[in-house]
Amino acid sequence: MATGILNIKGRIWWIVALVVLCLVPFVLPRFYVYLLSIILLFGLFAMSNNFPLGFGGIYQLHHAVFYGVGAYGTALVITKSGLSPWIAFIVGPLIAAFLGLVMGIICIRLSKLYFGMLQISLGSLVWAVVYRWYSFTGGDDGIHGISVPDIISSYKGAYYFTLIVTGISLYVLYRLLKSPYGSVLQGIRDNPVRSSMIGVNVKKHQLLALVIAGFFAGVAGTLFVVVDNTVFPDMMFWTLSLEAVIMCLLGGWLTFLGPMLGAALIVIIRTFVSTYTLYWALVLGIIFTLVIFFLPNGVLGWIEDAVKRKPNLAEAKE
Amino acid sequence: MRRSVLFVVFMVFVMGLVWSQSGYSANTIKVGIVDTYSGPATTYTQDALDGFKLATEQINAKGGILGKKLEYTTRDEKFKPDIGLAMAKELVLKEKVDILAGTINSGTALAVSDFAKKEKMPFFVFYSKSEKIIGEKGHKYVFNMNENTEMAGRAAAVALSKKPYVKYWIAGDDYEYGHAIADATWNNLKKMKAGVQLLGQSWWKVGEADFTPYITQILAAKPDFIIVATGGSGMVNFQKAAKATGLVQKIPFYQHTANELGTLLPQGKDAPEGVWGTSNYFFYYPETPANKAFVDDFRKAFNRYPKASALVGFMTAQFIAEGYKKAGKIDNEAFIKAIEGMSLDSPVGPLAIRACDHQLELPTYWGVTKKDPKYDFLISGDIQVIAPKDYMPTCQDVLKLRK
Amino acid sequence: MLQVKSLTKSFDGFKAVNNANLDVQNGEIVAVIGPNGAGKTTLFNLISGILKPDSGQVLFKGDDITGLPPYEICRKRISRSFQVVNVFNRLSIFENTQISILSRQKKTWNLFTPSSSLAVNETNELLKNVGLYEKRDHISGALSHGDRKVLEIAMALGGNPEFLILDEPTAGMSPEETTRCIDLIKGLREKYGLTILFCEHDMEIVFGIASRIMVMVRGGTIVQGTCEEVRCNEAVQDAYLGGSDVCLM
Amino acid sequence: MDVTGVLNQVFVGLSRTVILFIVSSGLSLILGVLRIPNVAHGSLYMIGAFMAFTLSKLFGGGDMGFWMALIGAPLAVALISLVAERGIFQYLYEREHLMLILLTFAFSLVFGDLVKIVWGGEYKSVPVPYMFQGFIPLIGGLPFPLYNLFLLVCGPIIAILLWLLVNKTKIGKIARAAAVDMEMVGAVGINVSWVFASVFVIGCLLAGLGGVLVAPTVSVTLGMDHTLIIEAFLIVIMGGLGNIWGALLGALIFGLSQSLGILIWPQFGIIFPYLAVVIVLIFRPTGLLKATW
Repeated sequence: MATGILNIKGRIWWIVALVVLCLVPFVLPRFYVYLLSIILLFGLFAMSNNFPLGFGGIYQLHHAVFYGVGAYGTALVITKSGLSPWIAFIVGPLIAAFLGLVMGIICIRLSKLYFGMLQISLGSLVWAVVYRWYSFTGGDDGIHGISVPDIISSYKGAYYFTLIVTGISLYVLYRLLKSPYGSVLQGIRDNPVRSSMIGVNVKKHQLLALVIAGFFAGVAGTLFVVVDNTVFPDMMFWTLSLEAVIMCLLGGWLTFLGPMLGAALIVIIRTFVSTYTLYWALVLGIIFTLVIFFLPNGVLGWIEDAVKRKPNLAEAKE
Repeated sequence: MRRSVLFVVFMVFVMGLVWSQSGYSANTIKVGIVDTYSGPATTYTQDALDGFKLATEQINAKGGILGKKLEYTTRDEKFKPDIGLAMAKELVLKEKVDILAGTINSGTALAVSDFAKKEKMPFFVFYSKSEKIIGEKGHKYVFNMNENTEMAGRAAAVALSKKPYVKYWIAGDDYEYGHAIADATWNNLKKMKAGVQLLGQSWWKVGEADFTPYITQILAAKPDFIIVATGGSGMVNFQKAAKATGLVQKIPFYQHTANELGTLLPQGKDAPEGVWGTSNYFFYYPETPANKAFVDDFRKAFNRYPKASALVGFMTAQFIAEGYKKAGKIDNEAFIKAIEGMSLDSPVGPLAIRACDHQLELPTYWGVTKKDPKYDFLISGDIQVIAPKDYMPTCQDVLKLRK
Repeated sequence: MLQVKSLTKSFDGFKAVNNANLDVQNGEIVAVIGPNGAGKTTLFNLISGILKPDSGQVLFKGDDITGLPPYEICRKRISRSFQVVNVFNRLSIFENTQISILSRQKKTWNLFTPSSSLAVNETNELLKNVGLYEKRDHISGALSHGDRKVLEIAMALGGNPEFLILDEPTAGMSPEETTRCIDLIKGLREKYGLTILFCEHDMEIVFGIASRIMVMVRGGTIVQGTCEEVRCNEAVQDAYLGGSDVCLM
Repeated sequence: MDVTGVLNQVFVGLSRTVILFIVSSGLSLILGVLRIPNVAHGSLYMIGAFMAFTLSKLFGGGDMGFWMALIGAPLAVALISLVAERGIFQYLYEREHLMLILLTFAFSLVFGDLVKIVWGGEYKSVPVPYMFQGFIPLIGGLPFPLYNLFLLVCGPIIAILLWLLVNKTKIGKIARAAAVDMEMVGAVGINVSWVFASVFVIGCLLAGLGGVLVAPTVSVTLGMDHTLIIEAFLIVIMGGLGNIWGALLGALIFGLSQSLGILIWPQFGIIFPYLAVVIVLIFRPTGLLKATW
């Protein structure tokens, strides 16, 4: 677990990090501000994937569907209805959460790889519908030039909006993980049979995790609309889902902030390696292989192991 | 310990990446090209790039533009709009390119176009064929350097309206491009020739490998002619199936770019004869000195024949160079003003960029595939030139879409 | 308190539990014995709801609990431990036990109060009672086998059960650990007033603490009775000793 | 659509089934015995197709070229997989499934770019061998390509060979035993590591074989791995993990629902196979046939 927001020492670090992130747009050129927005929203996407994956032990293998549906929800409300974009920003994630519930109800009966595969089939159905419903979703071209409120349409505005929303989302996710519900969820990850034997309705708890994950993926999708003003069906293709899983594993799927780090690494490597070579996928592949081989718990997981932090239960003392 | 070392090396590598700056000198005009350089699209994108490269070398050999050298840098977006858009942003914001170009992917083209509009950055679209680029989503900063679906469809309709066929069937790849091409062809044909009827349609998913079921369905319906709206690798796949099932001998059909080198070259001598197609460029037609010179230069540089997209890349670089020269300074607004309505000599004769909608006015060649002893692949025979004025939508029509 | 009536469960045609009957009175310690593969663990899984029986009935305090899901059964204050250690490996001892208590307190749907402020005293007290308090912050996956077995019992107790099922509580323990564990079980029983159903291979333990014994062979109940009754029962001797005429032990 | 049309569609669905079956049976074998969800399986299929292009060109492009490709390309793919298995996978059998998915996905990225480096980005076309060019009239006189007929013959042959391999050979028996209890097999003195290597190589060889067989009917491109691998996984899951007959059944359902779905609702024909998987998994959560794990 990352340093807690709930104890004072941890809180200081969080505040320092937040202040630094707030000052970034005044120091760095526009491109890095944009890049940071992308990293933050991908990080949120990966962390929402990791909520059921790393903390719930659910094989959430097609998370991109919720991300894409959230983004499309927001985009469609903005472009097709006369409603305020601010309402769209809430509607998008809610649609994603609802989809999380529906797909969850269908998939939750299965476990592990079977769950993941059923989710992929269902997700592919959603993708296929979006991909061909030209009149409504714009088909494979997607929807472009989505207008967002002026205050968040500049790079800085979009960045601050992303930062604030991501910050709040992370705080909520963190509180969730530290709550009794979060503890139980981690118990389920480690041992579902045991969990049910201490009186936990395993499936219902997992279902809630899927809804929460769907919601925050939807939030990340909405942020993408704010930052890049476009949506397209690739956003819910299964390769993006695998990328999200990779972000989790690369950063450390048993740590809270690991997926954020994984997202940052992938975005950075992709952006900067591609300026040198067209073969950036090759470089990414080799890096993944090395990480799996030498850092099986991911980069952040490895750092935590290296620092040899005992589980911090000082907080638990009343 | 080994892990710590690896970890440190890894982090240093990542940090190094972030702080690296590729060489940027004030004395160049830099073009940022985002395109797909992996997957089936490469057949077209590589030629566009090489055409651009050839023109760049020629321009620089003649002293560059306003004393500056023309330079370009490429990014492989792997046919993913989000990556493509991020790369375009990187090119403009970090690499500080002066002009954006590229992409065969309509999704990326539209996304980048929207970004270019915001940044007031000229963007030359190479080879994506969505009519939205200069139509519905058109704006001051985007230029379309190849035909779009509406144009291709109209050109085909012009040619088909002179043929005796009445009963048509439409089939194609079920994605935006396929539907757009089919709709454009059919809607225009209906207007140009009364009495044509549509017996039915079949659509298959993009990347479909096996066309036999559809072909049998079509054969059973017995149409006079089939409009086949395939793109990318679907072109070759369908031609193979048409040959294997004998469709090509039974019912004539048309595919946009069916007679183009990109479609015919990979099939070698096995491609079916008798397929109707439209294309905007052949290396063997027109047989003018300008075309011959271009083909020779291209072959010398890259050891292969140029495809239609090579012309696009080649002319884009020319327009960029001449645009700046005419503007007399490196300024986006002046550049756009200069290039609007500009006409340049090209391998296929003079080509102009229409001022109203920024569409390059290309001639279209209608023809049918046939074998030729000179080449070990099929070429287009019976070439019929359809001039821009005969098939391009009017400025009025296009600008109406922008409302 | 607990009655099992002609319970049957088969896997792919193999009858793992075949017409098993069992009766446990309030406050008793009942042992289930039988050779390997007799279906003891399957019986426990059926009672605790992990498996659904093909036929038969399980009654708890007169209520029919047959085929209820495990979490419902647990809420009726039946807890169990497992033969193969079954704890939350990535969490600490404290967290393992706390989750169990939180679940009993129906706080698992509490989404925002930090766990660290809930049920801390109860958890600490329980850990003191089972002797794991000093190791409360250790990650349970890294504990010794004996400690994990004890942790299992602590987690079972976290549900504040009236009825405790222990599946080979001392399996794999060293002799000293075993002694400690038996003392612990006896102590806990008195402290919490538990009724206990357990199975065990070590006959010394069985005859040492069980008030009554049920013998299973090939999925079925041969006999249930006091230690003396079982000891000299012919069928039991057949099953265990190949028909020699000596009483067990 | 009349009866002949439906029948025709069925035949076509069957030839697609053959390719799907060959590839997914290899995937299933690896999943069943080694427990590796091999995402790179699709890449090997792609490499097989590209190899077929090179080999058939090398041997003159005619019948000879095709047969040489049919033998040579799968062997080349097998060699690549042997190197990968001995070099990397053999150290990772104990890892979490997720890790293996990630690792094999990393491999698919690497393979994708390597193919691009070796063969370039353009698409390639493998000619149909002369002896299978042309078509035969089916019921109702509708044409059916000879090559598809050849595929229909290949399918059962490969299924039978696989069945013999798994059930009648020593290595098959050991592999099946290892799938159930690896330690036990190791304990009786069998070199499990090499058994695993062989199974892995055989599985990958099937991927390569699928690639060669499909090559003449499509254009060989980068990215052909992406569409296939997800279908193969769904087939394996639908049929029952590790079960060869399950793979056959799954491929049948997938192939037929695809070609028959087009008849029912042409515009959304694409969704029928996925729908079939969803329905199967809702009613048979662990697949149609008995999974090995």
